[in-house]
Amino acid sequence: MSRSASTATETEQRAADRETMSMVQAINSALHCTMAADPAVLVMGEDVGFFGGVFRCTEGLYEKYGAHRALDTPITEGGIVAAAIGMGVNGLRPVVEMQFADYIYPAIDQIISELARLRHRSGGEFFAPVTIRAPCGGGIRGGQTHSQSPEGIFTHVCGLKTVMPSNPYDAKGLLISAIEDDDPVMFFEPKRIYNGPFHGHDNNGGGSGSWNDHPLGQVPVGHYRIPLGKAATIRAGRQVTVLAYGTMVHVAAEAIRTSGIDAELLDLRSLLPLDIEAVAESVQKTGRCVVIHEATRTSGYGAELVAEVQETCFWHLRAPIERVTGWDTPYPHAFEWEYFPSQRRIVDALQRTLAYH
Amino acid sequence: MSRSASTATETEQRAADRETMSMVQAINSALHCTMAADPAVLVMGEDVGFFGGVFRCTEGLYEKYGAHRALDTPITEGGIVAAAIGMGVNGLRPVVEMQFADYIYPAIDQIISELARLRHRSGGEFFAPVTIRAPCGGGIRGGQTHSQSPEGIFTHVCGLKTVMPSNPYDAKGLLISAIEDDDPVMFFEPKRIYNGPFHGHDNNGGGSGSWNDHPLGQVPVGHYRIPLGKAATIRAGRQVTVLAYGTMVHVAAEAIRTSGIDAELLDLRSLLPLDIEAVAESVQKTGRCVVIHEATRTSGYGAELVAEVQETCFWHLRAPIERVTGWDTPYPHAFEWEYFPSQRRIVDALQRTLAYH
Amino acid sequence: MPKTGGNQPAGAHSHPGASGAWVSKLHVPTGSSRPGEVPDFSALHLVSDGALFRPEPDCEVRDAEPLARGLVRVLDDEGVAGGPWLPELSDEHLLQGLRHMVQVRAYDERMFRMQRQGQLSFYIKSTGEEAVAVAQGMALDSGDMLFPAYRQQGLLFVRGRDVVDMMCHCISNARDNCKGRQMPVFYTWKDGNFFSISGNLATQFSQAVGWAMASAYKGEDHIAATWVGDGSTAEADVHNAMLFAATYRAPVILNIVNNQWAISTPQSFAAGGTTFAARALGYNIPGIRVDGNDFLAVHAVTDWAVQRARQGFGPTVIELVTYRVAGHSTSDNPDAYRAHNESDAWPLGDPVTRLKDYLIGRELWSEPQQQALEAELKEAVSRDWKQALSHGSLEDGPHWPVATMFDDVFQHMPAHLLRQRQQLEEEE
Amino acid sequence: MPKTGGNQPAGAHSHPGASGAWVSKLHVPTGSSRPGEVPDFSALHLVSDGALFRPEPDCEVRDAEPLARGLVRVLDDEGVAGGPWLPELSDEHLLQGLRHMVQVRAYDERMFRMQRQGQLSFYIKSTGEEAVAVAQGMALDSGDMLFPAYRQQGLLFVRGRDVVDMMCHCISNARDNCKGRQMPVFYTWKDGNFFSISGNLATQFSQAVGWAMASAYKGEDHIAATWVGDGSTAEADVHNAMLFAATYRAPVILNIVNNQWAISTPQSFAAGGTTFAARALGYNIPGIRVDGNDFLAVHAVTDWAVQRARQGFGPTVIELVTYRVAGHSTSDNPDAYRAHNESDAWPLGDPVTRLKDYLIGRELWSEPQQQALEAELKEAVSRDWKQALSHGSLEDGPHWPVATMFDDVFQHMPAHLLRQRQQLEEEE
Ligand SMILES: Cc1ncc(C[n+]2csc(CCOP(=O)(O)OP(=O)(O)O)c2C)c(N)n1
Ligand SMILES: Cc1ncc(C[n+]2csc(CCOP(=O)(O)OP(=O)(O)O)c2C)c(N)n1
Ligand SMILES: [Mg+2]
Ligand SMILES: [Mg+2]
Repeated sequence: MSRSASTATETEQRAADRETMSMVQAINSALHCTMAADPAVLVMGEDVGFFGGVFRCTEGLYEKYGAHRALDTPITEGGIVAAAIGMGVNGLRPVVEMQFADYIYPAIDQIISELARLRHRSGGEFFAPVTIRAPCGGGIRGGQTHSQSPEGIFTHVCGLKTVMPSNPYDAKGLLISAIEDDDPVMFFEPKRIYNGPFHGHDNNGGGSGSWNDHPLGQVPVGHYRIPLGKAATIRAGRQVTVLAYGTMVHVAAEAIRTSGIDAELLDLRSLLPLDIEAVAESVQKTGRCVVIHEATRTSGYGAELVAEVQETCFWHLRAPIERVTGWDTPYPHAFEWEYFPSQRRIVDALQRTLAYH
Repeated sequence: MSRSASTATETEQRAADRETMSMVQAINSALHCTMAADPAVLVMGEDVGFFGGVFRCTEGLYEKYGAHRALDTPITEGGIVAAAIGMGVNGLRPVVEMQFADYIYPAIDQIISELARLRHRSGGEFFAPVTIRAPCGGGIRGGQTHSQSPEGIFTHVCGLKTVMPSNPYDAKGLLISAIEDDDPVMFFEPKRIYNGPFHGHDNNGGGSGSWNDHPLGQVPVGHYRIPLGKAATIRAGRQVTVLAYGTMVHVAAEAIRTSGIDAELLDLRSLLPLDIEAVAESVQKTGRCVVIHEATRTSGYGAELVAEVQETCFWHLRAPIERVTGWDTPYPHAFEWEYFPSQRRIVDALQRTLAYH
Repeated sequence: MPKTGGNQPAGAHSHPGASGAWVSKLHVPTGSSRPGEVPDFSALHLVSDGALFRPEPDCEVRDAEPLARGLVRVLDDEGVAGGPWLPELSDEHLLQGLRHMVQVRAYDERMFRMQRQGQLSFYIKSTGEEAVAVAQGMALDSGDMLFPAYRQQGLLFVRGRDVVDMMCHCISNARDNCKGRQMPVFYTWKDGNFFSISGNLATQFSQAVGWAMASAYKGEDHIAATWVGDGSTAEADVHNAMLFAATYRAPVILNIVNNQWAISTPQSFAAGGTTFAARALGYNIPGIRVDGNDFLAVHAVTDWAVQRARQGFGPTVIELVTYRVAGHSTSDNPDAYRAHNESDAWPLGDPVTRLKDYLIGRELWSEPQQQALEAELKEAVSRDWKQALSHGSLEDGPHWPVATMFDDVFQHMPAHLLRQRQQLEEEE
Repeated sequence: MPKTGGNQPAGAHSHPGASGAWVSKLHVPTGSSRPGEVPDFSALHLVSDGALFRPEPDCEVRDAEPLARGLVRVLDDEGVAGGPWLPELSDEHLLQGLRHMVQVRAYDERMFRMQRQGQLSFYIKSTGEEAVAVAQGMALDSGDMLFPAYRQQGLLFVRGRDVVDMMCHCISNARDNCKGRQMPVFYTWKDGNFFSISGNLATQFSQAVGWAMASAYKGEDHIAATWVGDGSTAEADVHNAMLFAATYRAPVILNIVNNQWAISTPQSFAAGGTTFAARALGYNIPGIRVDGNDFLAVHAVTDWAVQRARQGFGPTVIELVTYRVAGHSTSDNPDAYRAHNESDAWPLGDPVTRLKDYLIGRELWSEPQQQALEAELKEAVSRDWKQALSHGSLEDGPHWPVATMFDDVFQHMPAHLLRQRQQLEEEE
C-alpha cells in the first residue's frame, strides 16, 4: 500500500520523529497532543477516565491530566453529548467517546437537533466544537450491538462532518484536525483494525496483520493534521475505481492484490465533506466503480456515493456502479463472516463490473 | 391526475360508499375503522387524547373510545415508543403519534435498537406491531423544527417499513395496512397536504387546492387496505420517469403538466419495501429519471433511489439521474420557498435530463 | 390510599372496544378542568406548610426537603409581604421589576395582535407568568448564562435587549440576528449571554449543565440558569440535566415553570402525582417550590439558588407554580381543552397586579402611575414595531440575501454547499 | 455541608493544562477503591434505620419514604432472621432458593471457564448477586413478565429453563433459539415469559412499563418486573419508565441492581449522592432499598411490591444493594480499576453463604448436604455442557443455516432481502 501524491496537500509533520503505533495508540497520541497544547480540550465518556477506555484509547490521560480532563461520566449518551455541547459553548473542546457506535442513538437528538444546527440557527453567534469518537464496525464477534456502522445516518445531517480513518497515521492526523475544527465532527473508529490491519476473515483468504509491519503504522510523535475532506489514493489503477473507508480499505486492497485486477483504491477518510474531486477524477479515468462499506446496504453511505458518481461521471461509466455492503439484517453473532463484506464478494463485484465492455 | 392499472392489485373496498375526505379526515377514518374492529388498537401520543391532536388526526377517538384508547402521554418521545413496544409485545397494536417528525429523534434509540430488531434478535419469538405516525415536511412556515423530512434515516434501518402517502385515499388504505401489519411501520404524513393538495408556492406558479376537487379525496367510508410496497403511477409518460412521494408528488405533477413534458410520474408511497419493479419498468421504458424529495440531499432517500435505478436500469439510461431535493441546510423560516423544491427546479431538472440525446 | 382507576373522566373509565371483553384497570390522569367543567385546583396543594423557613444556601439537601413539597411565598393572599423569604430589595429594583413585567405584557399583546394580522408566522405569549423570567433574570448577574425555553422573553427585557432587534427576529427581516432562519420567539443573543432557543423541548436543560461544568472547570464564578415547562420535564434531557448537575455539583439553576398546561395536556401527566420540585430530591439536589406569581418570592428563592451555586455548593431545582393564561401559542384555542376562563379561578392571582398592589400598599406607586406606565410602554412598543417594520417584513422583506441560508451550516462553506448555493443563485 | 471539590483523587483535583491558568472547581465523584487503596464502603450507609417497619402494600408513597434511604434486612450480620419483613416461606421454598443460587453459580463458573477456553465469545457472571434474580423470580408468578438486564440469569433457573437450551444459545449452535443472532447471555424465552435481553442498556425498563400498562388495559392481573444496573439508571429509559409507571400506575416492579460498579465506573457517578431507591420518590413511587444479598429480605420486599402491583396500587422501585464480585464480563480485569479483592471487604457478605448458614442454623440443612449439592450441580452442568456441544459449537457448528439470517427481519421476507439471500447463497 502506498500513498499517492494526492496527500501532498496535507500539513504533515515531516520530522523524522516517528514511532510505530497501533490505531489505539495513534488516537491516544492525538489526544495527548491536543490536551497538552490546549487546556480547553478534555475527554469525556463512559470508562474513559480512570480506566482509560474499554479499548484503551484514553489511557494515561487521567494520570497526566487528572479526573477533570479525563472525565468519567454517567451512562447516558444523551446527557454526555448535551453536557459537551454546553461545554463547547463555554469555550471548551470536549472530545466525547461513545463506548460503541451502537450506543450513539440515545444521543442522536442532541447531535442532530442541537449540535449540528446550533451555529446555523443562532445566525453564527454560537457553536460547539465537539468531537464525538465512536468505535464502529464488526469483526470482533460483537453481535448486533457491538458491530454497527451508523456513519451513513450522520452524513444525512447537515452541519456535521463525518470521518472514518483506516490506519494509525490518518487516525492521528484526522483526529487532531477534528478536535481543532470549530465544527462538530463525528469520528468513527473501525475497531477491527484498532490493533492491526485486517484483510477479511481467514476462511475468505484474508487475515490480520500488525501495524508494526505497515507503513501507515509509522506515526509522527508530535502534532500534525490531515485535512478533513481529502481522500487518499491507496493504490493507483486503471481498470476500476474502488471507493472504501475504514476496515474495508484493507479488505479491498487485499482483494485487489490477490485478484490481480488493476483497480484504483481510494480511501475516502472523510465522508462529509466528501472529496468528490478525487473520486470523480478517478472514475472518469477508469470508467468503472465499486463502492464498499460494512453498513447495511439500503440508504447507506454507499448510495450517496453511487448517486454522486453517476451524476459527476455518467458519461464515463462503462458499467453499473456496484455496491458491496453489509446485508440489510442486523449483524449476526454466528454468521459474522458471512455478513462482513469479504474479499470474495469484492472480487466478484469487481469482475462483474469488468465483464461489461 | 389519474390512477393507473398498477393499483389494480390493491384490495380496495369497491363499495360505492365514498366520502370526500381531507388527508386528516382519511387518517382519522383509518383510526376509527381499526379501533372499531380491534380492541387491541389504541392511539397514544402528545395531545392526541382529549384534544384530538394538534393536527386533529385523532379527533373523536377520545369521545368514542375513551381516555384509555385515545391515550394522552407525557412529552417524552422515547418513553412513548418504549411503552408502545411493551404494549405491542403484550398483544396490543399501538398507533403512536409523534407531534412533529422533527421530534422523533429522542425516540430513535427505541425505534432503531429495539422496535426494528426485536423480532430478529429474539429468533422470531417476540415482535411489536407498532405504527408510528409523524407529520413531516415543510411549507407551513414551521422553520427548522417543524418542517423536517427524516424518512431517509429510517429506510437505512433494517426491520422497519417506511411509508409516506400523498393523498387521502392512499393515506387511509396505507394506514390501515400499517396498523394491521405485524411489522413496525414508520408512517410519515406530509402536513402541507393535510388539508388540500399543494403544487408549490404561488410565486413559483403552484398553489393549494382542496381535496374536494381531487379524485383521490374520494375515500371509502369503510375498511380497505393498500398494500405496503406498491407504487402508484400518477401519470403515464414516455420521456422521463419521475420518482416522488408525499407533497412532492403534487408539485411534480403540476410541473409536468405545465412544462408539457411527457413524464411518467410514480408515487412511491412505500419507501421500504420499495416497489423496484414498478420503478425499473418505468425507467427501462423512458431511459431517464428524476428523483425528488424535500429532505436534505446528501444521503437522503433519493440517493438510494439513484443507486437502485442505476443498478437495475444502467443500460437503459440515456442521461444521468437527477436529484431534486431540499438543500443541505436546515429549513429556514424566511426562505421556505427557496428551500422547498419548486416546480421551476423540477422543470429545470427534467429539461436538463431531456437535453441529452 | 391510592385507588385504581379513580379520578377518571366520566365515560372514559370503562374500556369498550368491539370485543367488549376488556375493562381497563389503567389509571389515566386528569387536569384542573375540561370545557364545561368547573375549574378545580385543589389537588395542587397551594399552601406554604413546611416552606415557611429559609435554610442557609449551603445547607444539606435533606435540610431543605420540605421546601420541595410546600410553597414558598412572600406576598400573601392579601398582598402583605413577610416571612423568612422576604428579600431585601431596593425600591428602585422593585419598581424596575414592575416596569419590566408591564413591558413584557405590552410586547406580548402587540406581537400577538401582529400575528393575528399576518405579520408574524407564529407567536407565544407569557401572560400570567411574567414574574418568572423577570424576577429570576433580575436575581442573576449579567455574566451568568441563560438557557431559556420559549416563554421566558422577560429575560431579554431584564438584560436590556433592544426591542426592535427582538421584533426584527420575529419577522425574519434583514436585521434579524438569526438571519431569517428561526421561527419567531426562538431568540438568540450572545452578547446578552442568552443562549439560542431551541424548538426541541428541554434540550437546553442539560446543555446548561454542561456550560456550568465548563465554568467550574475553568475556575470561573459564572453560573448558568435554565428553564423548562412542566410538560417538558418529561423529556430525557431534564433527567440528564439533574443527574449531571448532581454528579459534578455544577453551578446551575434548573427552573421548572409549572404553568399547569402543556398545550392541551394537564401537568398531571408529567408530575406523577407529586411536585416537580420533589423530582430533585432523588438526585440529591434541593428542590424549592415557589409561588411563581409572587415577584418577591421568586426573586428570593432565585437569590438563594444563586448563592448556593456561586459558592460552589451545586445546583438547585426551582419549581415556579404559575398559570398559562393565554393559549399555548397562536396555533391553538384553549377553550377547546379547558374551561373557558379557567384562569379566573387560578388561586395565585396575576403577578403584575400583585406586585403593583404591594407597591401601592407601600406607597411607592399609585394607580395613575400604573396607567401612565402601561400607556407609555404600549406606546413604546408601537414605536419599536414601526421601526422594526422599517427593516423589512416577513412577507415582503427585505430579508437577508437568500444565499445566506448556506452560511453557518459550517464555519467554512464546503464545496457541496458552494455548489448548491450556486445552483440556487442560477435559479433566481 | 457539601464541600466543593472535596473528595477528589490525589493529583486529580487541580487542573493543570498547558496554560496552567485554570484551577478546576468541578466536583468529580470517587468510588469505594482504586487499585492499591483500602476499600471503603462507609459512604453507603448500610444501616437499617428507618427501614425496620413494613407498611401495608397499599400505603401512600410518603408512608414508605424512609424505606428508600434505609436498608431492609431480615438476616442480620450474625445470620439471625427477624424483624417486620421476615417472610413466611416454606422450608421447601427456602431450600429450593438455595439450590437455584448454587446452580446459577455452578453454571456461571462453567461458562466462564468455557469462554476462557474459547468456546464462547463472551460471558457475564452474576457471582455475588445471585439472590437478586433467584429470590425475586421466586416471588413472582409464572404469568408475570420478566424484562431482565444481562445479569439476571437466575430468573431462568427459577422459571425452569432447560440449561442445555441456555448453553446452546450461548454458543450460537443449531439449537440456539435465537438462531445464532445474539451474543452469549442475551437470552430470549417467550414460553417462560422472559423477554429478549437487549445489548442496549436500560431499554427494557420502559418497555416493561408498557407491557404492564397493556396488562391493565386488558384488565388482566399479570404484572411485569424489570431489572437494570446501577450504572444503567443514568439512561433516559429509566426516567421514562418511572414517569410512565407513575403516571398510569402501571403494575410493574422496577428493580435497580446496585452492585457498586458499572464496568470501571463507581455507582457514585449514577447515584448523585443519594440512594437509587430515593429516585423513585420524586415520581411518587415507593422506593425500597434492600440488602440484596439477603435472600429473605429480597423475597419479602418483592412480595410486597407484587401485592401492591397486583392489587392495582401501581409500581414499586426496589434498589437491591449487592456487589459484583466478578469482573464486568470476560472482557475486563477488575484489578485494573479497583482494589484487588475488594469483594472481601464487602459488608453484606455472600448471598449463598448467608442463606446456607441460616438454613443450617435452623437445622434444615448441613455443610455435607451443601457440599453434595454443589457437587451434584457442578456435575449436572458438566453433563448439560456436553449435551449442548453435541448440538454444535460456536466455531465449528452446526449452526442454523446461514441463509436464516435473513429471516425475521420482517414477518414476511420482502423482495430486496430475498435478492440478498440469493446473492449470499450464490457466493457459498
Ligand atoms: C421534543 C419535542 N416534542 C414535542 C414538541 C411539541 N411541543 C411544543 S410546546 C409543547 C408543550 C410544552 O409544554 P410545557 O413544557 O408545559 O411548556 P409551556 O408551553 O407550558 O410553557 C409541545 C408538546 C416539541 N417542541 N419538542
Ligand atoms: C446504551 C449503552 N451504553 C453503553 C453500553 C456499554 N456497557 C455495557 S455494560 C455497561 C455497564 C453497566 O453497568 P451497570 O448498569 O451497573 O450493570 P452491571 O454490569 O453492574 O450489572 C456499559 C457502560 C451499552 N451496552 N449500552
Ligand atoms: Mg406548561
Ligand atoms: Mg453495576
